[in-house]
Amino acid sequence: MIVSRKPLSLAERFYLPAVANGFKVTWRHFRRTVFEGKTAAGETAGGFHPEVPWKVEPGYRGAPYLVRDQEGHTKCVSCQLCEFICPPKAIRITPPGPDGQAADRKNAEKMPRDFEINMLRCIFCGLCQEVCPEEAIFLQKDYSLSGGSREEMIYNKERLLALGGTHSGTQKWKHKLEEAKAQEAFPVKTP
Amino acid sequence: MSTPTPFLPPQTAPSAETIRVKVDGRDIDVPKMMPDWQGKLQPTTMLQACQLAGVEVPHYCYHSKLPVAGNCRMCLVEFGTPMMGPDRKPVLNEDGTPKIARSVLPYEPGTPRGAIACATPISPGMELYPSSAATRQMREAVLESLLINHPLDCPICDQAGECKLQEYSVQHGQATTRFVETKVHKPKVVDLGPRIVLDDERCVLCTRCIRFTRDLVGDDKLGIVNRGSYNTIAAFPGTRFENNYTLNTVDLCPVGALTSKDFRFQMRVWFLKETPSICATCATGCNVTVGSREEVIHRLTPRENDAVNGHWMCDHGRLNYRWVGRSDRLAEVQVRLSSGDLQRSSWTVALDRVAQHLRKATAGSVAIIASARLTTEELFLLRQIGVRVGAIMDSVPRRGEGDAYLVHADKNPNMNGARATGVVGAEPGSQLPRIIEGIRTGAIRTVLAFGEDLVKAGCPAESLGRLEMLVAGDILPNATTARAHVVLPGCAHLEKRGTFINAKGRVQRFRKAVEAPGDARPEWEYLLDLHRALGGPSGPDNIEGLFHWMAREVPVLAGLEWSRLGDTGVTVTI
Amino acid sequence: MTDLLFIVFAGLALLCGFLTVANPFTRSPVASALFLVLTMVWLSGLFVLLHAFFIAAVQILVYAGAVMVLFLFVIMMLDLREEERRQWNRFGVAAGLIAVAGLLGITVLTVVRSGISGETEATLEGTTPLLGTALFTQYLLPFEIVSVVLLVAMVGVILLSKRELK
Amino acid sequence: MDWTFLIFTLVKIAVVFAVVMTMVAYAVLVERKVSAFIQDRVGPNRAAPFFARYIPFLGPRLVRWGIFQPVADALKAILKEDYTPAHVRKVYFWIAPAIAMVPALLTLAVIPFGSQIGSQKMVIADLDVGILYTFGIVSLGVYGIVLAGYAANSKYPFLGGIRSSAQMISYEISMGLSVIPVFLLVGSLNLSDVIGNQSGSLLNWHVVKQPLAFFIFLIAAFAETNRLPFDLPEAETELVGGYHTEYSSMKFALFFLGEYAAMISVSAMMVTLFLGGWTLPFLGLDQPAATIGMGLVHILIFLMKLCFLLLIIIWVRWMLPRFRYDQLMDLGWRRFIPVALANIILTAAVLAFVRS
Repeated sequence: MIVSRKPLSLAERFYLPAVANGFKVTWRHFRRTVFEGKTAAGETAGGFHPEVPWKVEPGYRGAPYLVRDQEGHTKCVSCQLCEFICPPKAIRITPPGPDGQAADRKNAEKMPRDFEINMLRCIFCGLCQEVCPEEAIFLQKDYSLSGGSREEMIYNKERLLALGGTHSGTQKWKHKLEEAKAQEAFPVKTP
Repeated sequence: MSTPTPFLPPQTAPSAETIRVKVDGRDIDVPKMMPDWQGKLQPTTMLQACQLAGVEVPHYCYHSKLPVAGNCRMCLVEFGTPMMGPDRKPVLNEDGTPKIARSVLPYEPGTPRGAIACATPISPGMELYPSSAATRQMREAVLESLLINHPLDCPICDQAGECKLQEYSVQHGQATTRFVETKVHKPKVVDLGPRIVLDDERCVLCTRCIRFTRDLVGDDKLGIVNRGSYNTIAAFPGTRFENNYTLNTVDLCPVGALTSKDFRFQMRVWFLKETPSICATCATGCNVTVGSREEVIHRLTPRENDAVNGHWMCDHGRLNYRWVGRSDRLAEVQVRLSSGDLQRSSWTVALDRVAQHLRKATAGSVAIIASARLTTEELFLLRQIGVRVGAIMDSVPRRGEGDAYLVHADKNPNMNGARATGVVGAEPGSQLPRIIEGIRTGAIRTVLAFGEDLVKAGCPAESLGRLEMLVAGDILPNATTARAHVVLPGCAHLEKRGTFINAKGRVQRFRKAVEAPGDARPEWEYLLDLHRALGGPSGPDNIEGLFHWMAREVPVLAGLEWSRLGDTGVTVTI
Repeated sequence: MTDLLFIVFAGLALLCGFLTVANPFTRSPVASALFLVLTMVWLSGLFVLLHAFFIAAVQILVYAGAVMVLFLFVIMMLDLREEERRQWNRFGVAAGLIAVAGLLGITVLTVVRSGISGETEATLEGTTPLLGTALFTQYLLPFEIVSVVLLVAMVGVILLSKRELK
Repeated sequence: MDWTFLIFTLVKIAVVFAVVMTMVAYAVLVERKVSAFIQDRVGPNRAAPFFARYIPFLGPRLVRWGIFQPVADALKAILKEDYTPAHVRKVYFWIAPAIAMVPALLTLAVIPFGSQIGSQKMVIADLDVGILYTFGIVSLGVYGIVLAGYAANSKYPFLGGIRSSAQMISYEISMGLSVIPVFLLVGSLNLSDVIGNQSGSLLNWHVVKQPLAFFIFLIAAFAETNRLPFDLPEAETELVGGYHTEYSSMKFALFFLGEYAAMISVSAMMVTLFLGGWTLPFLGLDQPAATIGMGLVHILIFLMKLCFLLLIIIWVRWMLPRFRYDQLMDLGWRRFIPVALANIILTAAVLAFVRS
């Protein structure tokens, strides 16, 4: 359906009502701030950022970090799906390769040799968290990231794991191992 | 290779006689007989008919170049045959068309009964329903039972991204499992042989690997042990799976059970850029697909070409790619100063120096060693330069062991190209002793060595030092580049475009998969510059133009066009 | 003081004019256009020395401020590389020399024949009201003719820039 | 040469320059504060030198008002890395910021910012063609932006440069046409005469006599200074900063200062042409000052009027959204030029009628 536009009056063609309305709105806010002392931050948080820490709401998408499982092992298995999905290509995973270091928990065959996130590139979209099949990466609450150089803002695996903390999710590989051990049909080899 | 091996069955034409069948309601005439994996004519199967009709039938165990086993049941298709009356005449519908009896379970006439399309021959008037609801339901059921014991570990499985089980699960599978019992856990990370790792949990027991190594390679090492749910692929006790063709089973494996130790956990397949190319390890010239990411080559896989390598390639050629990314690659143009040191220079300076020297050189005092690892175009250009400066030319032959399948005894990928362009005579290497003698006595004062180490070819190292000018165009440093006056860094064939002519005279082109390091340029580019600097015609600037120029000049290649070579090449008579 | 300023302005105007047509450092048309702007600025300085303030201001306002901006505008839109690559054209050089020589001849001839000497004072004194009066009384016809010519040019441009005529 | 004339002129130049630069710095602060207030924020209230806290009572307030912010801004601009991208055309890239800055300052030379102190008229150069000089200089201001756009040698700056040249040329015409009626009334191009003509009564102010001309001039002034709603050459949201995308540090600051200096000079023009300059129609403030004190009061009056106009320009930036390019051109060529022309003809006709 085509909605035909309302023809503009002469005053409207010179933008006069728009100017008047604009002045009304801006004046209202100006008056409220200057004469009544009301500000957006003051109304909602009761103060301003450095003194009154900003309250991070649940669901906020801060910096993505890697998490460990309850036993302190790396959850990431280097599937590189997050690297694939990352729109600004901020994630870079170095796979372990055939003779790389084995995973630090039993039964999972691999973990990344290195896992880098370039926080300068990251746009905090959360697609890595969404795509991760292992629940190994989460957007956490850090909203204030800064560094002295570009290199410093590329977080490596150790740093991401240290910042990420522990996640209390299912331990898929551990359960599989226990299941396999219970069967005894084949000798269970743990890499 | 004169005798056909199981690898390259004779390319039999399908029979001229056709049968009319219906696929998804469309009439199609298919040949009555089609060649099987050995090239023998066999009755056409339902799967072949569907393929000819352009309808995909999912399958795991069937492979066009392997004996039919019919054990995965994934290709089940509902079908119907014309109904026969008691008088042995077809029963007709009211409109005169033959009445079709859908196949049903004999004891349960309401339930459709499928047939495995890979092993069921068609008959005249047959109707196939590869897209019907019943067919779909059969596939779902088969897939569900295949997945009963399959671990859902796609994130760590190297096959993810090119896994048939994954693909068909997406198309035909269910979102959740109904299987509530404990899965059977089978051995993981089984070391089958020097290049293969097996994960039995992921195996769907299609037996493609067993059939390949037993029936094609003739190295019967794999089998199935245990019963029922515990069926497991294994190497026979006390043996290892280690012939030269084992890695083909990794390609054959429709799931991630067999993985290559070389490529294992190296890179996810969806990141790989695939470039059609050619293996340059021997004169067979197997067609390959190069998988690379960000200028790093991660694997080679065979590319189908029934005239050269079928679906297969040897393990040795497949793993022969790491040298391309070596850190000691020649990446700088270098020119030797009067002080005797090699110094980094530019292409213009270096080529100028070579051209100036060649212009002054007298005929007969120049020798060109052109490796048969260069492309045909480069050999052609070297030949042009050689004729212009009156050089003695030859190439270095490389003989090794061949086998009855794909490995050729000639280890140069392009000796036939050298023959065609006239760089070598009928007997490659016949001029070499003369050249070496010339270098030793001082009759030859200028040597251009492209892609070959003269010291390895038999020339004493100290006599090279007496040369007025030694130009070495190579990829990796060697004794010759260490003594050269001008070092020109070149490209591996995976870093440039060009053609090879294989042992059977097939002209095959390859494309550029990765960038060359540093200053390295494709040889044909700088040889064109050098040829121009020596007074040659301005000529073409691109590989297509160069190829067409060569095709005009070289009688063997007469009439060929770059674009007509396609990805599988054209055979010429050398 | 005035003489000194005259030498400075005239010298700079000549230098910039030279750099406009034959810049030894660059052949970029943008540089040429900018030096032409500078030439005009120095020229307006000369006008000021002649007490012709109105002409001086208009010189900058119209030529430097408007016309040359449009020139620059067009030059930036063109492929400058091609211009930089262009070689000397014998015909162009000859034609240019002839044109310059002709203009120079006419100018010298006019100045000589007008009988103006260094002692002559400006008759209009350059003030705006006097200039206006002169333009609208004594020189009304040429003034109107020029404005008609400009109008015709404008109409012509509009006509030419239309893709198709209906 | 008259040495006293030279010395007094140099002193006037120095004082005007110092005052204008200070005003530029604090105009930026006002801009930030006003925008903050309009958007329910508080604006800069933290930058403080170490001694601020030792000043009783006033210290914390000065900090809260952001009085020291311009100092911090200036330090930041100077200390930032002055980066020249590899792909730019270097010579143009370096001279463009200077060219953008200079015309705005040159314009101030002919503005009578006060009556007189002693025997000195409070104007740097009392030209007979004052207004023409102003327009001539203002028209050169576009070169800075065009060159900046061209020098950057990348897409966004180039688009910004092209836009600005088209925009400034277009609005220069309506701006020039809009003031002609004023000079028809005055009968002289000298800006001191324009002020003299407005003395006596509030009704003599040209803003009352020629409201249409004032209106057009005001809007054209927005376009000439690249201020919202006509900041298409910069257009942060679509051209990521336009012509100064590739600039950093002090070079960027020069563009920034140039923009605010242009705002000040164009406001000064409006005060002179339409708001009676340094006069006020009571207490005898409309006659040239006899004492030094009165002379200073005149300068103060001028500055107050100037600040009022500056505030309007700043306020409008946070009030109206950016125009589309075709709307801008449409407004300039199809609305303001005809209206300005009609205004000229009308004024001339009325004047001819009255005088005859």
